Amino acid sequence: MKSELELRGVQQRFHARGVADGYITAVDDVSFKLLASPPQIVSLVGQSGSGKSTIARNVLGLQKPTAGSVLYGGKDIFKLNRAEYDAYRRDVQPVFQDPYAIFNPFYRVDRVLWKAVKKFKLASTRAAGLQLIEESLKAVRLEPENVLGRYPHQLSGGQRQRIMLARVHMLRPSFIIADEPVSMLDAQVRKHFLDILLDFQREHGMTTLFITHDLSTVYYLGGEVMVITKGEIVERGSVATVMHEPSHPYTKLLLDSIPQPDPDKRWTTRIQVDELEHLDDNTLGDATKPEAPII
Amino acid sequence: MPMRILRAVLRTIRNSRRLAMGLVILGVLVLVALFSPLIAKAIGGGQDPIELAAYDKWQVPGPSHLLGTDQFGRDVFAMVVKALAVSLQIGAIAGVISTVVGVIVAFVAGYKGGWIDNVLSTFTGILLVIPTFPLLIALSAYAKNVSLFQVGVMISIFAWPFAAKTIRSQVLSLRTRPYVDLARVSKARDLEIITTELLPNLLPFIGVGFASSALGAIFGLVGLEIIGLGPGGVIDLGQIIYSAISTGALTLGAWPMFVVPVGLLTLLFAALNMVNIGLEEVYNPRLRGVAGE
Amino acid sequence: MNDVPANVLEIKGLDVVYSTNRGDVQAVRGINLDVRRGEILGIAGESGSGKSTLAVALLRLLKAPGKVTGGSVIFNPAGRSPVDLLKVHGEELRVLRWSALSYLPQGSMSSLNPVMRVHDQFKDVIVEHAPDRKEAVGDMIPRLLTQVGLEPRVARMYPHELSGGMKQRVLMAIAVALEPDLVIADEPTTAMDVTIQRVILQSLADLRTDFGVTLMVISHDMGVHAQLVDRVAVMYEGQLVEVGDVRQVFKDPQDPYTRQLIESIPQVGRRAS
Amino acid sequence: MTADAPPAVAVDKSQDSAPISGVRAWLSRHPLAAYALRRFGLYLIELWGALTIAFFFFRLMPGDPIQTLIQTLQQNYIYNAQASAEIIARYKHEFGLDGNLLTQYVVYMQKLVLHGDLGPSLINYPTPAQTVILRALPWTIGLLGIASVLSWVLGVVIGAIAGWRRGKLGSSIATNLSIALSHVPYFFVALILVYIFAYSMGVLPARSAYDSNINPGISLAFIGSVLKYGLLPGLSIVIIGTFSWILSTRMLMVPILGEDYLVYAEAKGLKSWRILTRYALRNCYLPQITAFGISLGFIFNGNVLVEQLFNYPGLGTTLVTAIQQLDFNTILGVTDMAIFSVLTAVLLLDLLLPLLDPRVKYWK
Amino acid sequence: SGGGSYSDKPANNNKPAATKSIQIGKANIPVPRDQSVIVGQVEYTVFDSFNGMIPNGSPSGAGVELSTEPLFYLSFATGEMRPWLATEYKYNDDHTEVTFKFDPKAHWNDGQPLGAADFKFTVMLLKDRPDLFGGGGELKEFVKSIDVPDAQTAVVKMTKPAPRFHYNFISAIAGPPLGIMPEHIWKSQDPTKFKDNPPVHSGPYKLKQAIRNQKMFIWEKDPNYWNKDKLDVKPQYVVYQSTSKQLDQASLAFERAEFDVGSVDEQHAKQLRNTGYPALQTTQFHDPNPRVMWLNCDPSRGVISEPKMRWAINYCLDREKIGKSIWPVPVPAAQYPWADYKSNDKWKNDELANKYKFEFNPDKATQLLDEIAPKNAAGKRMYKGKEINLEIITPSPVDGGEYAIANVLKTDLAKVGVPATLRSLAGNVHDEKFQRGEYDIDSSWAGIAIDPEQLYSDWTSDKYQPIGKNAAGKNKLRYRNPKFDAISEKLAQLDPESEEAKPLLNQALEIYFQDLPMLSVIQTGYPSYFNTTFWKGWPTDDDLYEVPLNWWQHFIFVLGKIEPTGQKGPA
Ligand SMILES: Nc1ncnc2c1ncn2[C@@H]1O[C@H](COP(=O)(O)OP(=O)(O)OP(=O)(O)O)[C@@H](O)[C@H]1O
Ligand SMILES: Nc1ncnc2c1ncn2[C@@H]1O[C@H](COP(=O)(O)OP(=O)(O)OP(=O)(O)O)[C@@H](O)[C@H]1O
Ligand SMILES: [Mg+2]
Ligand SMILES: [Mg+2]
Ligand code: NI
Repeated sequence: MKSELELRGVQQRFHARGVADGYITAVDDVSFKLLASPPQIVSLVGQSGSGKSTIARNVLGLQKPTAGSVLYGGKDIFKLNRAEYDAYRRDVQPVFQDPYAIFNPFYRVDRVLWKAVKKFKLASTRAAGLQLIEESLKAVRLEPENVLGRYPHQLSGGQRQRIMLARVHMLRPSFIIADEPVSMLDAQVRKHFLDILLDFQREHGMTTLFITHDLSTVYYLGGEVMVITKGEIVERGSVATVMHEPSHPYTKLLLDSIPQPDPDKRWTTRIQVDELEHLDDNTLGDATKPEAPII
Repeated sequence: MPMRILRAVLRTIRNSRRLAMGLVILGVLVLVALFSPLIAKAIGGGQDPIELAAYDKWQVPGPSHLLGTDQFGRDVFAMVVKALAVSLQIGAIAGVISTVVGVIVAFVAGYKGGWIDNVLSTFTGILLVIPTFPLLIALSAYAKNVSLFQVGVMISIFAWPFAAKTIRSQVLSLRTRPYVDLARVSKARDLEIITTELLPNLLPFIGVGFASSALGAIFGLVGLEIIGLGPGGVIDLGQIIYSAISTGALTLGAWPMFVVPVGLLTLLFAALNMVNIGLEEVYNPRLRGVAGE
Repeated sequence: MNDVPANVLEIKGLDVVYSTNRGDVQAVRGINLDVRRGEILGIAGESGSGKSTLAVALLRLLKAPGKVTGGSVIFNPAGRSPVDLLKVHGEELRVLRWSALSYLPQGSMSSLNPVMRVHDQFKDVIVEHAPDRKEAVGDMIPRLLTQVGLEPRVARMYPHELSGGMKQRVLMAIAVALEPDLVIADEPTTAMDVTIQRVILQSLADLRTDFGVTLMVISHDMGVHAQLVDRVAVMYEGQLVEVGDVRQVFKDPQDPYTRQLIESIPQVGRRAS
Repeated sequence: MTADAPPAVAVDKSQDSAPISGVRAWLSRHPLAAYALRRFGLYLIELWGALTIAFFFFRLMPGDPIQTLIQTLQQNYIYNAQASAEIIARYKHEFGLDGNLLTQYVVYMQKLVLHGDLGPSLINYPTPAQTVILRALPWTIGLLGIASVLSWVLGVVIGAIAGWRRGKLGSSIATNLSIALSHVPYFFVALILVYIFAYSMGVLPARSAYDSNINPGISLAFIGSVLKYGLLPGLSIVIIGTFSWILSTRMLMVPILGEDYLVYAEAKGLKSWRILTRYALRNCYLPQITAFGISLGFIFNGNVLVEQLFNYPGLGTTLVTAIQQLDFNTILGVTDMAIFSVLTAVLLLDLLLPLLDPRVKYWK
Repeated sequence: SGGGSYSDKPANNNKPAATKSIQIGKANIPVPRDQSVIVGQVEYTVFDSFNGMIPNGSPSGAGVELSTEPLFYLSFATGEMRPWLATEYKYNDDHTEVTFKFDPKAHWNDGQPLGAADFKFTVMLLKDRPDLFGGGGELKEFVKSIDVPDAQTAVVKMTKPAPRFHYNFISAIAGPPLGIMPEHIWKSQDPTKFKDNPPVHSGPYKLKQAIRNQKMFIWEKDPNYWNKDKLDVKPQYVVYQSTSKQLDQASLAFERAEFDVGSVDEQHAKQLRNTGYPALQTTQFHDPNPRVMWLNCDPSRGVISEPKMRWAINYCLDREKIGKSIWPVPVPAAQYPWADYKSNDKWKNDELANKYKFEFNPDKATQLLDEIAPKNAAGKRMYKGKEINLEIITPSPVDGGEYAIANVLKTDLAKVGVPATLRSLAGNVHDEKFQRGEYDIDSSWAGIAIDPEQLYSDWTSDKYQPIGKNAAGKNKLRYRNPKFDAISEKLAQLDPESEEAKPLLNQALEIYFQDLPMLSVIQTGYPSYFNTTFWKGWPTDDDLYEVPLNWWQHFIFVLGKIEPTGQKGPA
């Protein structure tokens, strides 16, 4: 069975004293489905704090949702038997947001790769393992000799993030959960990175859940997109449709806020921060009023 | 893994002059302690130099007794050397036990969280505020025929909460690190995560816990001896100091009985502190290059 | 304005080196750059190209193991005689700071003292550099805050009570409190949501209009430069590869690296092939 | 003392979705009250736990206090005083030693909680232990309280400066001295001070708490005398205490120096002294306040031998005397007192902290 | 060996200048220094109560002794028995009745007369109150009734012969077992609650002040003292102060004449002497308790219950070394379990002592050991199939005298193949182990006796308790010997100095030497150190007119004999 990953009515609440009812709801009634085949790229966009990372953690089984369920191959991931659990772990792998904290500063970076080799029995001999690792590093355009044997602090952010990609390349999971993998990178490296992801989809048939707040990257990747705000998915569809005919005002705002790398296309409208903070359907109507009085 | 730790240690030492110096001093003290039986033998020249009435009492320092003799005619130099071994031993015993217990409790509490954490933290908090001195006496009066090891164990009972508290708060902050999540999705189990991901990063804190427990134990022992509940038949540095105090050695002019053990203990503290600070410097990137003076 | 030199800052042959235990890293090499009065100058370049190093060197905040090894930086504050920023020391430097040269730091999240109210963090620069205006503080702070789009009550808050965008704007208000000649802003919008980023960029543009300050804005995001600056300087491996009017640089990049940089920007409307 | 991290205010991740009652809603609307209430609850639990542990420890200690009485008596009169069954029964009851351990515990706690009664002291029979303790308490609070607060203040200030001016000679001296001396027990220093100031120079008294020519009371002469006599014991606590606070403050200070807000303050062109006091010091004294509460217990332990050395009429001397005579009720009473004081001090500091520290929402 | 001892004379001048001036320090007392004798001695805990019948009801060694008087004083220094409150005691022939005559001049320090009525009140009160300390016991056992024919005469009628009944009223050391209490004060009081503060006693001094925070008692001369003719004490005040446990401090205070009598040790005294300190006077005196080893004779303790084993231990005791190098001052070895006072010479028997000579002789010890506990193949001594290992305990702190003595024994025992553990135990932990018999050897002191039978009476089978049961006030040695029991029982009925008693005492002594339930080790030297800056005329080795110890009641006779030097105190 080529698997599928499904979120069904996932809700995640956090205990928070000092809030009116004692809880904040980070994710509310989110449902969607990721299919392993045909391989696809599904993007999840939303502003900071909208619940994107929480969904990623739910999908990865790092956090049990308060309500609803995450299903892998039709079964709740928190109720899998051993074999199913192994398959799930094998199939669903992350690329995390922060390329700095993802490495244990105590160890050399290759440990992450060797761990993957050992835990998932990718190679039977050391030599085979090394070959696999080098292959994967090359696939993400890293020179093995420049990375292997180094400590995390000796690598740049882009290099580190690519090591995570190499890990995924090696593991060939059906699903990559990539939580803002490019937010820390500059344009060139970012482009590289996105190309690698696209490559994974085409060459290795991996499905990616791509989480970001940056619509331009989403546009670059194409595929499907879901727009999330305040824990709820407010709009979904193919990138082309959503980008060209955004139906939700929030999507429109996001689109509008991308700084166009063209000095001739400067913003002509202004938005206000306090309006952003109370962003909902009512106020959003006039959030982008032209020539609104300066902040 | 051990190789890796060793390498990390070497790397660490290279990075801190203070750490290296602390380790050298510690090393010398440990060596002296290890060779103490031989040194004592050499001093005694066939006779046990710390047997009661081995020599005349209260001899001034001189060629035959480098640091003189005490009120029972024992060679003070031999006593100090032997006592150093005992003090280091008790420090090591209590340091190891309380660090191990403290680390385990801290990890269970910090990593598991929830009610386990609540219970363990409250218990730790409770033990932390009980003044240890009276309890130590009660305990050591209770255990019949205490040995050095048992005293070490007793002292550890009250030393571990301190280590546990410091380490727990570190575990709390470390366990939400992304690399822990990465380990989890790499199918690592809790125990493995604790030992391979968290533990190495806590080495400096464990070092601090170890050092303060060890120092606490060395002084706990002095306290016990002052009220006559120390382990039988051994002499430690604290006891020599105590006996210098109670016999009024200072006014007699028998300064070595006071100055030498106090000096050695101070050296020991300084070395342990240097190791601690060195470790912190090396492991806290922000302190790197900053703390060195 | 006639007697005021046209350039606020003239950087000549600036070299900065970091010494590490694996040899020296030359982070800034022989930079020559003029900052014109009243302009917004953008510094672009990929991560690690030396942008922040340049900024801290100008601000004289470079910490060991960094060291300026050569060059001069002539600063022409209005109403004062020109100084070489690299040669001033002690009290002279302290006086120059803020009233003539201020700084909008990268880490807005941690640049405000967490245990002081916003009000007090305003006040201490004023007390330090313009004691004669001490009485006016009460009026000044609300005015400055309103100007960056914040409510006056923000003055009574502690930093942790503010969102990232609000903090950044508080910093902006503090930066212009004494109407300095030059404000150096290091990555003022990195790690911010696109929507917030947009608001901040708008406010930055307003600073010039309202206070007439000269701005030097560092960012690796070409979009930011396109939206905000007048001129842009592109850095690559510590060197300046191109300086020019923002339109010229974007439309007709002279340096191959600049071209590469601009081409690799993902844009809505440009897809992976 | 090592630099303690401020108590990590754990993020509660429990996700129970129990219905919210009225009280809870009220509490979530008044977070400070909720925090205070929770903290107080914890205080009660810790107090109860510590008192209970202490009680059982001492009751499980071998040695019969009644036997101690007889021993004392024998020492006094040399001839064998026979302890009749009547004496034993009577004093067992008086000392709360009859019945099984659980009944003893219940009776003890009842008396303690309801009447603040610790039972009769053995060394001062029939004076109740609480009277003995209360008599000694002012001296200890005076000596220990002033000395530990003083050493905290000095240590934090010097430590902050040492961190601030790192690399300078004075700072190196302070740091290295602290490294060497911060764990030295108080009584070492006490001995050396006595040797210098009392023996060799003869300028300060080596024993007792005041000049017996002066009648205790609120008079200038008496207070002067108390200060003079308290100088040496106080100083020995202050010196070592200061060193350990210097060390831990400096360790806290150094990372603060790398903080962005200090760089920013420097860029603002503020005077160095102002940066130190308003930016650096303000950020590192808060964790030290928490550490201060915890350290009180340790100071108490260390103080015992100092008081003993100076024959100071405080709790430490009372404790040592009680221990030597195995005066159960007094030892337990002093222990209880120490537990109570340390816990209460920590509670007060913790309740104070949210008011001083705007950063952390303790109640979140 | 090395360069000599710390307290040696300075090498360059052989004769220290005896004129070295004294730097007088300011004693922390609230009375004029030149009118006061300051005693620096022990730690006090009780300050507001003087009722000796309740636990810690009264401080001891704090000068209460100066305000309390016995019926008779027995001076161990001179062997003299001095009638005091009573003028005489007289037994009837079968020792079932004893008559005390009181001094008609005697009165309490509140002016009320002191006599037979107070005596009767005290004895009758205690006889029926076993819940009071000093109550019950011998009084209950012996006293039937007391007649008071006149104010000065008390006739005690007894239930059975008790030739030692008057011992209860003799102050031989620190105080008599029973002190007389004033009836007019106590009769309306509850003796378990009453504090008797300020104490109504008799005696040349009255309590002026007890300062808790200074740990100090100030006693003032009673102008109306009843026995001024016989005893006129010179100091107006006697101050009892607790001194530092640190000898550094104590010896410095002594050097500055901050106290007149008390805590210095021999080493510092020697140093003072050798540096020419002019005001130190040392008076040698032996404690009535020799240091001894108690040996546990219970068979269940194994090898230690064998007399041969006890003799082997005896041969391992190097008394000479201990006396010379271990005890702080050089002291003679002890062979009898009592002090070497002249007055005790009458109990000695040199013939027996020679027959059972105590000597340090490891070879003889080895020989005896080989008989009872031969070594096994592994070189370990075995007794009844078990490896032997002795448990030595002592109440003395580590490095205290008794501990050190036991340590020497332990080392020498190890050399003949007897391993032992040595533990110093805190006060009552020690007592409990000791009284329950959970030890093999206990290194402490003998317990004092006016005559040997007083000692022997605790070693009889009827006072035996099995191991684990508390033998407080009973046979802690767990020694059982029917022959010895019979002798002791007979002795108990006899005046010890009578002719019938003599052979019995010899027989008992021989059994003691054969069985050695207790090993006397050394005589206990306790020199007294006096400062002659303010007061002169202290007892000396040459003129030991009275026991020099300041915590004995006899100290009032010293206070009656000394004279002020005229030295003025510091401003
Ligand atoms: N462990 C937690 N405990 C309490 N609240 C949490 C926790 N994790 C997340 N939250 C809250 O849930 C909400 C959603 O957080 P989440 O991290 O999913 O946002 P995000 O969309 O990933 O934001 P960003 O773009 O900044 O990464 C936030 O309000 C956050 O404060
Ligand atoms: N403290 C330091 N020690 C050694 N090298 C340093 C140090 N700080 C910076 N560098 C090096 O100097 C170079 C320039 O760094 P700088 O921080 O100026 O880059 P940047 O352009 O600001 O990059 P970013 O966009 O990531 O902020 C980099 O190669 C960096 O590795
Ligand atoms: Mg996120
Ligand atoms: Mg930068
Ligand atoms: Ni510490």
